[in-house]
Amino acid sequence: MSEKILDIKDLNVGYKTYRGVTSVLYDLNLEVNRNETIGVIGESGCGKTTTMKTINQILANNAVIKGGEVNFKGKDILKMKKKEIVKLRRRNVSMIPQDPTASLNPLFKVKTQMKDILKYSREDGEDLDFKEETIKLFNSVALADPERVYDSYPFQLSGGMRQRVCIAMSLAAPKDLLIADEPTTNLDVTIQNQVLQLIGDILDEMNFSAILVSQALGLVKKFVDRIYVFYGGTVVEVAKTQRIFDNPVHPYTRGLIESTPKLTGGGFSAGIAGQTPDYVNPPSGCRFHPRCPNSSKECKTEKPEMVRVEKDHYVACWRQ
Amino acid sequence: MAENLIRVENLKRYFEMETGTVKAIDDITFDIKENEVMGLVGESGSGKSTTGKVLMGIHPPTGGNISFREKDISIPSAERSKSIKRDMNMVFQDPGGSLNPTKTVLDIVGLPLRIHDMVEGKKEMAERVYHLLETVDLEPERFMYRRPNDLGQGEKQAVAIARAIATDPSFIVLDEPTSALDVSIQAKIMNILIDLQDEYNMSYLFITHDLGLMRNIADRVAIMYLGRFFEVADSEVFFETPLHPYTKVLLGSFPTTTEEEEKLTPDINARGEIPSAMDLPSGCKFHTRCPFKEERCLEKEPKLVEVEEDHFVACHLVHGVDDVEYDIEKVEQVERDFEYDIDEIKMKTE
Amino acid sequence: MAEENNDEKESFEEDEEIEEKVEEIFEEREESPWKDALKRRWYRFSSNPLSLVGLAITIISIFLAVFGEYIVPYPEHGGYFHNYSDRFIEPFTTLEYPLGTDNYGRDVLTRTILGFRYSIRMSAVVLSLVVPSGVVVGLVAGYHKDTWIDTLLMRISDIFIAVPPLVLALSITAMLEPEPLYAMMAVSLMWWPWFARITYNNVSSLVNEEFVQSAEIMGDSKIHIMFSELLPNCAGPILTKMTLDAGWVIIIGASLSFVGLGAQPPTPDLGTMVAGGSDYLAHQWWVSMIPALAISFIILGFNLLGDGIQDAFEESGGGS
Amino acid sequence: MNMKKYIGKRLFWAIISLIGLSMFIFYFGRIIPGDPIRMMVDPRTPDHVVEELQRSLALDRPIYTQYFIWLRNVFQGDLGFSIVTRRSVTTDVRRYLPRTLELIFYASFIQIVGSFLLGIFAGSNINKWQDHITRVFSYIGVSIPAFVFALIFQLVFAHRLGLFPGTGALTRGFPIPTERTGFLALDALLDGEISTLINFIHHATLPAIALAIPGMAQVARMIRSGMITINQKDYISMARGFGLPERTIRFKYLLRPSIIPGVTVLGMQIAMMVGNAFLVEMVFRWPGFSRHAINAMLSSDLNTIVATVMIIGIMFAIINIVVDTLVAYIDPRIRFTGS
Repeated sequence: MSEKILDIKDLNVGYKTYRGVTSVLYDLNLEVNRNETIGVIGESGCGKTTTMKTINQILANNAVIKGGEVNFKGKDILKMKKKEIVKLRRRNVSMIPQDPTASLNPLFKVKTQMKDILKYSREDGEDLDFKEETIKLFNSVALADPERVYDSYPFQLSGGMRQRVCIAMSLAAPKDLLIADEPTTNLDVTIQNQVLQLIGDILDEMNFSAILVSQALGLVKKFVDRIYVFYGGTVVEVAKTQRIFDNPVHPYTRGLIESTPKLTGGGFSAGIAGQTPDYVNPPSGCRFHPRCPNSSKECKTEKPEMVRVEKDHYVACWRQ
Repeated sequence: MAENLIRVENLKRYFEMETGTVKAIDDITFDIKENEVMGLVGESGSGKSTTGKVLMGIHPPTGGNISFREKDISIPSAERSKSIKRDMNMVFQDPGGSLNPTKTVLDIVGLPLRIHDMVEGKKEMAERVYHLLETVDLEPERFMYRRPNDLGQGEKQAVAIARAIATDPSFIVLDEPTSALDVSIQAKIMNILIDLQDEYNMSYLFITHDLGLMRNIADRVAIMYLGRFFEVADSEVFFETPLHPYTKVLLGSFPTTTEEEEKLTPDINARGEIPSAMDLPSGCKFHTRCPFKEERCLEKEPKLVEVEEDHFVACHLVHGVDDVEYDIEKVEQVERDFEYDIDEIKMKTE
Repeated sequence: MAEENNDEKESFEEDEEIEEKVEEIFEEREESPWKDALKRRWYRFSSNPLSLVGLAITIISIFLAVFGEYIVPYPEHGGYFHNYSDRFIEPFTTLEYPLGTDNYGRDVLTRTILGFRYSIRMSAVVLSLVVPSGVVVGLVAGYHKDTWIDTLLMRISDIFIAVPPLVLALSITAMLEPEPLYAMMAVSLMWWPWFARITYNNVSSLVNEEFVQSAEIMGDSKIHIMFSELLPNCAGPILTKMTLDAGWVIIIGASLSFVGLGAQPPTPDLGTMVAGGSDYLAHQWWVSMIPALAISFIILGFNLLGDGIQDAFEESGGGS
Repeated sequence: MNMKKYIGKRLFWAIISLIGLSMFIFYFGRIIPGDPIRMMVDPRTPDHVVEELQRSLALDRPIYTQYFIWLRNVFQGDLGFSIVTRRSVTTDVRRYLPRTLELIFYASFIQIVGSFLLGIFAGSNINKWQDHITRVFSYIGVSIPAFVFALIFQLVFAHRLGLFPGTGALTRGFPIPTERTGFLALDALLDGEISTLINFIHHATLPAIALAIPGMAQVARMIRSGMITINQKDYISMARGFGLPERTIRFKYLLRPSIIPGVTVLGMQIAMMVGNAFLVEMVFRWPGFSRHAINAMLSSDLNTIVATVMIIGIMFAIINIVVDTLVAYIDPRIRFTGS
């Protein structure tokens, strides 16, 4: 069994709000093996960003970790001391942001921000030729006119270029785990495709494991080995990529695939009734039951356990 | 043949900025028939949203003219007659931004009824709004007196649609109505839109960047790039046999979920960034990113030519060598040997 | 085409149950929308104890301003009165004069309480003149953003903002006889631009919002858009500024009286009393200090209340 | 570089506002009922003085001609005749204004340093004791008018503790430095009279602090709230995500964006200080132009009042433009796109 880079066990996270403490992540389990790329699919408000930010501990300060473990190479991140977390961020985990415009400091040139990141991410950070290293990184992310980009402010770059700068930052030093949190949601369709191809090539060339987060199943299909489907702050289904498309078991996964409009036409499915759950007082038992077409009594009372459907294919649903 | 509801001829809309002129719409011509859904697809900066806004009179056109039921509406909405304003309406992209946060759903949906005094008194207004909320699958009891920030994104957009159909208009502009919604909620909203279109036999101008959505609602589709039409065709033709390289590139970038869809998505990618509308490239505007670029693409700008029945394309390659018959093999052959790889990009980052 | 619409119209009248349902909602409506909006605002307001302190202080100040003369121990000390035998009694030494007496032997506690009326009245009069006029100017200029109306109105208001308010107030009052009414008029004359400015900033940022464009294309009248669509959205910032400015106006008023341009002795105006007492500051500090602390007490109340109102209108959503 | 255009536009509108202001204040002074001269001078003054005054104020001519005459004189450096000092207002300005400017400069220095230290001190340890203390201080600073601070300081530090002189700018016996720049501090320095300089600063400290506190509280509050909002921005959590040390994040990536709201308010607060100077100079009997202007106002000396308003208006415009340039320097987006 290849060594597990990341092993999240029964993670529970909430946020302090004026309406009380929410319960967003709810007994969430997720694993990433060495050199494996997994996809995390879920709609807005399903807890995917909260999970990713728990991994490298950049949660908002009103976040409350209620329980669970986040084991990175066997050590639980939640129990790490400050110094260890900083080392984890520099050497082991890096993140490509969802909104490149908001992720680059508007008041500093790209070169200043790159310099600091290189300085602290690399062991030999102190005596690097920062310009040369940055230009090399910019070329590896196919940035046109790297000299100009190096010397300009973020607001002078297009959305696509800003995202490539963010990718270059995450490649500043070889890492064990790369997290890409909806890296192309804020980009135009053609640019989106270019950036996705780029991330795909990086994943092939460099041997680190990665988590690719997205709202659309189709987007990550070509790049990921396994797919986790998130709903209401927990994992509802996990399987090899192709199995999710061929044999979706959980009603939410099925609903998601059916509601995605097809190029071949055929009109729209009825979609999924209801709204995303309210995390201040979330639905009891299986959080999908208010929207589930065939929910029964025990769905409303107990949280369903993960049931094995076939090799590497699990689903959290009482009706299976 | 249903007569034309809307006629647009050589429409231009420029925005004067300090740093130069932005040619948002650069001479487009099309018409929308009664009870027809016309689709406008394109990336940001293509001018698709501006076209919707110019039709609604939010911006007056810089050139060309628009007529609605033979009446000229190339004027800002303030100068348009009340009957025209009653007969047209719009649903905006951001559900949160298009509803006044301090008003209740009753006030929001009831506003057009009040403006065109189609109701007397609060009681009749409440009844009409009750009925409208039912048509968009929102239980009136729960939603009538709610405020926008207590609604989910899907519910907000449903309220916006209820407001748009309140005066029983015959034409609605839908500017990316579901791009802010999750896929599951988007399907419900699209079903509502399609049912309303049949039930009230309205015409839509449906604007989106999502080809999957377009395929399932539009009768005819036009693809826009930097203010110009590149290809206009009926929905099936547009998706089954696309001709313009840009249409193929967009199709190629579509995230497919089923096998059948794979066949429709050619493996072609555009290069580089979308140029700024301030300094448009010479000749065909797509030549800076087109994988099939040729000499003539740089000099001459291709016109929108009817290559097949009701199928217009603006591309030299497709038009063939000047007026020689269009040869489909040449385009397919070029498609196959073009392979995207990373090193090639690095070398040629001109 | 037209016939179909008529059939639908008849169906409206026939649906009796719709009418009953509408009646039902009508009765239940009276309390629901206002109640929960108010509940939410109050919850956020009261979550910060300081705001409650501010509210309490403001209520006390207004109570003293209105009923002061009925509850003070020596009402006649408010006018021409002297009793040299009780001159300069130290505060907290006798029950008869808890806060001591001034140079004419008048009870400092009485005069300070009476002083509340002048300060609060100053704020009330100035704000009631300034807020409506400033808000309307800001609203009209904001809605007609970047047109000649905007430039004209905002440039006129800039004239009064070109100089610190105290300087202009002093100069104008100096040109008139030193009368509290003139002081109030002077302060109002140059205070409305501040409200024009804050309303303009809010309205001009809202004018391109889609709900305004939607109202315009539907044919809504300009007046209705300005007053019914735009103005309610500025209620929060305007109310906050009004409360904070109530304190500011009192400072300006007290400063004018301190200089001798406000209410003339023996009227118990707080500013005038502070000025009057400053000659004896070295030894009989309380004559000047007690009214000075009273001024600060009122202003502190308005500042705490103003911050509380700002929190109440803060639209911060819950975390997820 | 449209920085020049950005500043040019601000300058243009500032001048327009000042002209508008001058018209307003000039006109207002003239339209009040009653003969302004009679109101100004005491009844016993002989008639010939009254006529001379009337001629100098050109009250017989229509208002707008009077305005242009006044404007022409101003450009020639003649601010008109002062009833209170029986001399040209220009000489009064040259004599008193430097004292006020020195005080304002000293108070601004205290305010800037104080507010930034306090703001950062509170902003970097939110909801800890440092934060609460700063909030209490800022509420006090905002609620107590400057002239009350002046009185309190005078009472406590001057009368009771005797640490600072309570009044005036220079203790008797210290030689008045030769008049070179008109600024006492500079002249003393140039004369090498260090002890005079120190005495002068000793005198100026209490009024300067009294002036600085209200503004310091406001600016500190803005910087603190700025740091809180910026701390939640994506680019800060990204910087933490890359393992940058907290020190670099706080004093580089977090500090620069968060001081912008503070700096924009700074201009306003320094201007407010110029206003408060009127009262603080009165309390400390500081021989500045503001105290002189108060006396002129009390005896409705029109020319001095108009001159005061215009001088302070110009000072305010300069402060605003300096602050705008500072903000444009800090935020490149304004430099390049003017937004």
